Amino acid sequence: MTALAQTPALTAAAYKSDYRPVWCPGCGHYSVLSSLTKALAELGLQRENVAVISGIGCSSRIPAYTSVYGFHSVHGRALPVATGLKVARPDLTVVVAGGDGDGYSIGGNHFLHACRRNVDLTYLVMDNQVYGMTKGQASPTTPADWDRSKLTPHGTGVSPFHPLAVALAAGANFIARCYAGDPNGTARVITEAVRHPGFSMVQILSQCVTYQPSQKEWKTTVRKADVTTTRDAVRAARWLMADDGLSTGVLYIGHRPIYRPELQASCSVDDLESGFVV
Amino acid sequence: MTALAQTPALTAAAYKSDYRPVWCPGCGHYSVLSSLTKALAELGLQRENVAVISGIGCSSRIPAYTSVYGFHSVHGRALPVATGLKVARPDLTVVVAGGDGDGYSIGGNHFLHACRRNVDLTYLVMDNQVYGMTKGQASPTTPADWDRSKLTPHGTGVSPFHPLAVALAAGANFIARCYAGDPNGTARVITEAVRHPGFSMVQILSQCVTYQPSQKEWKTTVRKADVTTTRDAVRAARWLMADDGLSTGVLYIGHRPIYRPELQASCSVDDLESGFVV
Amino acid sequence: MSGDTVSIAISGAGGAGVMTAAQMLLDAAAKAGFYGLMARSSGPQIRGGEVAAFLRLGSRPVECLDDRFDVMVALDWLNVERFAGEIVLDGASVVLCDADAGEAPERIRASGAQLVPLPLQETVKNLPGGRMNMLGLGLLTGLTGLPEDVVGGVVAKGLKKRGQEVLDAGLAGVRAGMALVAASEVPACRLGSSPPAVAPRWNISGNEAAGLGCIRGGIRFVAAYPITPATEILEWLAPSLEKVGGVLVQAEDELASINMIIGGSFGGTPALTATSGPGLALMMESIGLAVASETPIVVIDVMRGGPSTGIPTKSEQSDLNIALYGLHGDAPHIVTAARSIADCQFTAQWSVHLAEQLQVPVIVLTDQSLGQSRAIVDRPADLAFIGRREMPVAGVTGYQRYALTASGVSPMAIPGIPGGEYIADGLEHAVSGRPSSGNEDHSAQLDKRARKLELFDYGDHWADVEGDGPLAIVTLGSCSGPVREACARAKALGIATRLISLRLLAPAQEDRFAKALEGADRVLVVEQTHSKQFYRYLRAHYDLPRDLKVLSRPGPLPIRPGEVFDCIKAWS
Amino acid sequence: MSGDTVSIAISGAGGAGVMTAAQMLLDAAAKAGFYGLMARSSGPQIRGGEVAAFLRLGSRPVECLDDRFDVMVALDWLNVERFAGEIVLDGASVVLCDADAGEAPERIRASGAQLVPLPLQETVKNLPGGRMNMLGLGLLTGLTGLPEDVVGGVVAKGLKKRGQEVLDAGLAGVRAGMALVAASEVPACRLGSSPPAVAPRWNISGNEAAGLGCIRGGIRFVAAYPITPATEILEWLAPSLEKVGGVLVQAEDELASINMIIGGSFGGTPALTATSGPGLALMMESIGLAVASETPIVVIDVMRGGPSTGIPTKSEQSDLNIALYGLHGDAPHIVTAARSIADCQFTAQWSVHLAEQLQVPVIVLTDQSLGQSRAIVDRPADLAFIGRREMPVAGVTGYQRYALTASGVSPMAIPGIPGGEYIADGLEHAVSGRPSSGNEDHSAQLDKRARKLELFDYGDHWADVEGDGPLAIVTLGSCSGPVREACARAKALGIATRLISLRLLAPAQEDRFAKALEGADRVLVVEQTHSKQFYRYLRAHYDLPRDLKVLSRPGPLPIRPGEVFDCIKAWS
Ligand SMILES: Cc1ncc(C[n+]2csc(CCOP(=O)(O)OP(=O)(O)O)c2C)c(N)n1
Ligand SMILES: Cc1ncc(C[n+]2csc(CCOP(=O)(O)OP(=O)(O)O)c2C)c(N)n1
Ligand code: SF4
Ligand code: SF4
Ligand SMILES: [Mg+2]
Ligand SMILES: [Mg+2]
Repeated sequence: MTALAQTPALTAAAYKSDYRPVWCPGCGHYSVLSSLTKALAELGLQRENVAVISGIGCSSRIPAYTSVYGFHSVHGRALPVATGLKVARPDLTVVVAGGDGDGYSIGGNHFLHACRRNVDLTYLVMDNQVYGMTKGQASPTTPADWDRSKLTPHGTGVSPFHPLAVALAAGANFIARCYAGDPNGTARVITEAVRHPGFSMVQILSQCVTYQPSQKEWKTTVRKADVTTTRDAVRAARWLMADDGLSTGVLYIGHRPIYRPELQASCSVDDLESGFVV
Repeated sequence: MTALAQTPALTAAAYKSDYRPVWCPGCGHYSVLSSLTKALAELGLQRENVAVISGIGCSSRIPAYTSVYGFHSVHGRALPVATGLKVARPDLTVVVAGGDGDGYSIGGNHFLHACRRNVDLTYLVMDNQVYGMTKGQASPTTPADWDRSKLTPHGTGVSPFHPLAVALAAGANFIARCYAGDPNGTARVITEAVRHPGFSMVQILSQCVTYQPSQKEWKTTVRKADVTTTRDAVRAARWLMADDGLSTGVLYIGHRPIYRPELQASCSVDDLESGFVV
Repeated sequence: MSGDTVSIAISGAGGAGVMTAAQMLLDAAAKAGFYGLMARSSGPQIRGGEVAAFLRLGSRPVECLDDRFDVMVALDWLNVERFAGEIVLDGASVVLCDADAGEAPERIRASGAQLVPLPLQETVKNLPGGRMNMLGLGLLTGLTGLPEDVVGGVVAKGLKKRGQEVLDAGLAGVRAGMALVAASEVPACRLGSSPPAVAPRWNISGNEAAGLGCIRGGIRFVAAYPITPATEILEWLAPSLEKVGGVLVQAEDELASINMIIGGSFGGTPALTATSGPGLALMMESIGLAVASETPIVVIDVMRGGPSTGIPTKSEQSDLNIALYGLHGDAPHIVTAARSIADCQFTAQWSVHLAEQLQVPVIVLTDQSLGQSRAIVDRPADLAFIGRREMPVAGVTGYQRYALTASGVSPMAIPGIPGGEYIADGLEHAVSGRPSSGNEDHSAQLDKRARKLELFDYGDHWADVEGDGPLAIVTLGSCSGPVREACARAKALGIATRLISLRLLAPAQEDRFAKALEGADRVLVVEQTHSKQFYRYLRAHYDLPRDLKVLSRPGPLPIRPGEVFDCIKAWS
Repeated sequence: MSGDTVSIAISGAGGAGVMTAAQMLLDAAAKAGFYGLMARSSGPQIRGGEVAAFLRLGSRPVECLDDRFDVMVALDWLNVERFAGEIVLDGASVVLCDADAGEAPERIRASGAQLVPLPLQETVKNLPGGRMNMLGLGLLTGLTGLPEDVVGGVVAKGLKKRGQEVLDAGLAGVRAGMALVAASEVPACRLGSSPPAVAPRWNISGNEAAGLGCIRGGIRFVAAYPITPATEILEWLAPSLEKVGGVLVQAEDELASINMIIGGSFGGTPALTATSGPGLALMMESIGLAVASETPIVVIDVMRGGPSTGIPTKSEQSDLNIALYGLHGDAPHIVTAARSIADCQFTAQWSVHLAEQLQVPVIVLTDQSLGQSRAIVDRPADLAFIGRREMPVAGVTGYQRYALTASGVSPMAIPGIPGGEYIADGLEHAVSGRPSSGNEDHSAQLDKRARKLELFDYGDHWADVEGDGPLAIVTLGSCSGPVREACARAKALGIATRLISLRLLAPAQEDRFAKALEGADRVLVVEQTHSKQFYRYLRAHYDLPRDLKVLSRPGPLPIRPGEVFDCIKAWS
């Protein structure tokens, strides 16, 4: 890890495994994989010093398609697994990746507390506004009138979750939105997010061509945000409350302290015993 | 239930049970109990048509001290229990009550989704910025430098959770803060919250005299908010992001549709079988 | 052909329409008066990967797949080795494949099956708008001898929404397939004569049957979170509940769904959730709340391969342990298991009845192989099981929610009943519901909660007991079909067995079990787990003869009738 | 006085300082060379309610409370009936109480104990700054004959932070108490002569001992969510870990804590969480993830009364089922149980060792009566158990995380090791870690995960086996103390027994158990559950003699040595 200069830089391709993804042809998650590996190359990280942690979902399959360390854990728990890893091993670069169902539905509590705790993690949410893996049910980001799931035959009737507004309110310090249709732009944002100390929230619009075919329209509707990155939370809040969910860019960078406990021994285990001696 | 006019109005005392609370003398939760029973009297509700649902914590003991229906469920799950009850029985008045630990820590995901789903519930969070029941650990709303728990001997090092800002970002439509030291004011807000259709979020500063004795100072520091209720979410967001957590009042009322599925049969069970006939 | 059934496998790329063809074949067989079963298997790709359909058709009800296949139709060879373990072929099997698709994979060739290459692609190319799967359906129509008009009717019904052109192409495909078979040397594989249909039959999946049983039992509130292979229960329930005045809420997670149904049931509405292993694990804390607060709920667990995320799309019975024992504290509850696709309805409906009657959570075990398979079955008899809760009357005085009754069941007040106001509690409590940590209250409530389950008369529904041979085969759930068939084969050889298939797993029925076992000197336990969970459970609760064997294997491959039969034969 | 110990109960209002006095008495006894045990009980009030301390002091190690109390000191009568079941008095007991506090409650009077009213309030009133509890300490100093200077030293240490005035008042109170006893007719209740202390002794609670064992075993990362009665483990660990270069993270819930430790352990740091029943229930899904992904973790479950929220402050052994069986799928893992306060250290340390060695989750069972009680014990011997994980070397090529080794244990790469990159997975997988739903991979991995636990040599630590009588008493956890004492009493009567106290509950040790049972023709199972969970588990896995009895009772009252002894006697 210290001998960084001597180890040769790797290409993006070197961060990919040779497993064939289970994804449908045209799925946005392929691009996210490309963006992630590009970012890792750009960052010049050694494979053994990176870990990609995920939950369960089509999106959460991503670690297996990289050649770094990783954990494909259980549905909704990617953030705590990653938090434990990073706190115990602050020397590693830890990227968390998953879907909107994994992150905002079953994983919502960890999302709230990860924003708040501010451990140095980069969280990539591959948001397709649907549960792809279980064949197309509404997720928290699904529009209220989407009626293509038999579970919600008249639509959910519930306003969609606004992940970035919640992230901001919960205390996140780096807030960005990307689009899988722009893999280079996404790679740049991921690079910036990894470099940002503390928790970085990156929402990536990543189309589900199978269960949300209308997301193909994102090609024309998604655009760069008409603001530059702000460091003012109130301003970011105002902007996000009015946002339509389709503008991309790094929207907010804050300056709260990061959570990184020292792991320095100051005494031996034997010394602990003295407290018990009669 | 239809014979409302004939049934005599009840006093606040009639909504109290004769069990002695387990609470410490001086605990803010006593006042919340008073405010709740006052509000029920003001609303003129019949006991059998009200249910108070809670999780686990000192605050969550509150249902047993009322004389209405109630459920003292498990830690963190008051909101889903209440949601199920209200959706299945829209005729009832359902109040949810609990602590900051119960609601924002273990219950955080349900909090997010209750705000979003907008079922007609009134949620009273008796916030004392500590886990009282388990003898004084930091909760999400505990100040970052509070070092009186052995679990976090140097303080949590984590910025406190801002429940009302998160509620707003998550889509809550009625957002208020009260103080247990002002039981009449709190009763008025609870009354308004119950009358508000949809999910109402009421944070009640309720001192823990045992583990957060400095909260006795709330007597002098808590004050009415210097704004009137807004119906503009962007304005509410701006105000909340800058708020110090000590001003009280109904801060925001929105107008999102409530979630209340129809429970009207349109066919018999036998009719369902026709789909299977060869 | 094993006895009176024909077993057929169809495989191909996901886009090839394997499932559509298989479903149409099943429908056509049903229309023609036959019974049948259809299961499916697919590779890891979310869409567009390889897929296989397994059918077994016959003139008597079919409860499981056969040991082997009579016919395989390979629309292409895409990753067909993935199904090697599932598509068992032998020298008597026939494999119809495309003459232009290249050589058959090694495993297929090694099976000794008769390979019949036919010009499939070529034929399809020459049909305007032709599709492989319709051609395949035609091949199977020809082979099985199903009436062309019946198959045509099914195709017409299935494709009519897609316009006349598509429909015509489909029918042309079927005819072309039939013609290919007629022109070839393929040995026929005819279905016998179809039995007279006394009453209308149903085409139903285990998941749908479970949903129907629940609604029949009285369920009107469902909260759930999607999970494979339970989702179809929810997909059927959501629109169906709506029609009968109920509702399904899609919850944010399983912690929410289990607690929502506890709330709904507290409000007096019989309530249910359905899930699979990982979701069930998340629900355990709150199922305990339902035990302690005596709130009736029903939880269907459609088991899949474990542990952890395991194998979501494949079957196993390995959630038995968690269902029986997965609650903290002493938490008596009921566990039932459905033993066939049709029985999913019976067991679900009975379970709702038990939950409501005994104010207790009931965990209903089914599995992927029941839930996601379809069968043609006789319309089930109407059942009298309706959830009925004992309640106090309005205006009751001195009401005590957790009163110590002889039966252990205490009348349960429902919000809206004046005088019944009480606080349901997961803390230990006195009879009133008031929290108590006292020794007497704890013992009295523990006794009461155990007593109500012990004293209840579950009648004959606790198990299916068939035959009275000296060798008893004790099994559960989806293993019951293969075991029943093995017993029939044994009987044909003059070997007398008895089948004991448990529907009620907990509470244990010591006396009934002992009676069912009377005169049996040997026991064979059949289950689909790795660690012999069912056998261990039986040991813990029942007296078993020393002479005992266990046939236990994990998923994903199903237990086949032949395996069980071999065990019986070897032991006779 | 039962044998060589003295049993003392102190009760009073929460504010009266009962616990302070009791702790000082225990400390003083320890300083004077005695062993002892202290437990506590309190009513439902969060603060200021009634509270009772139970002490047992003696010249030999004490592992459990006695059947009855020699002395009760009632500082007042506040709700003392609440403790009726716990404070067992008889005609030989002495109750010191305040002459002005009114009549003793009925239950106390009915016990036949000798009531000794003394002018307690009056005496305190006449001492400037006097406090009831210091007076009580004085009474007990007088009664037990503990040296005044030793008690004075303990009081000085305890009160010195609070200023000279408070200290002086405290010492005056002690002297006044001694004087009251000296002036009264109270029969003395002296501790024998104190044994020579060969080595320094410890004053430690079970929760602290468990924490120490974990750190000694190598735990350096802890994530947890507070819950009674496990919180003290965390309270001791948080500052202690910090000193040895580790860290404790307070998580948002138990779902987070269990997954955080999985992440920490994946990173190579031995990791732990501690909880109680409701929290354990929430963790089950992810403990399954640790099984499937072969990630070592340790989960301590300090059991309390169940089901559901149950009785959080009281002891029971009823989480046995969930610990053994609460995972979905076939999920082999290890379950251990600590059999005394001191053994919490041994068992915790050994459990860390097993988890790391076998890359598996270990659930360690202790309970409220061990965790929240303090004992004076000999300093435990140093143990050689350190968590050591088999790892591949840096630069390894063709690394396969889940390789099929003979032992079932595969070298586990840790991030930072080049060439070891792999994806840990809860989906079933091939040896490489790549997801696979194939039959062969599933079977191979299930076999491997079972094999590594079955083949490991757990040595003699699996159980304590003492004696070789024909009556074997099989028990676990905190029941071991009372059973051991009952066996000693039986021996004194010439009745030979053997004690088998299991430390390793799962995997079952069939051969070792059979060997331990050799020559025993009767078995008495002793446990603290309502539904005989331990007995059922033993039946499921071990061959037991027909001649078998079960002594099983739920909490909150502890199993007393006398109850076990009565069973033994009645059966001999
Ligand atoms: C505890 C649990 N509940 C439910 C599931 C089923 N499940 C698997 S993935 C998934 C949703 C995935 O959606 P998302 O995270 O948005 O990912 P996508 O497939 O859309 O990329 C669900 C509900 C599960 N595996 N575990
Ligand atoms: C699953 C579970 N985890 C932990 C606990 C322990 N517990 C009980 S109450 C509580 C915190 C209560 O804090 P809060 O909700 O703020 O209520 P307060 O006591 O402060 O009013 C905790 C952690 C539990 N009962 N169940
Ligand atoms: S189902 Fe949707 S999210 Fe899943 S792989 Fe296919 S396109 Fe992608
Ligand atoms: S501990 Fe705190 S919150 Fe609990 S009852 Fe006492 S004062 Fe109230
Ligand atoms: Mg998604
Ligand atoms: Mg609190």
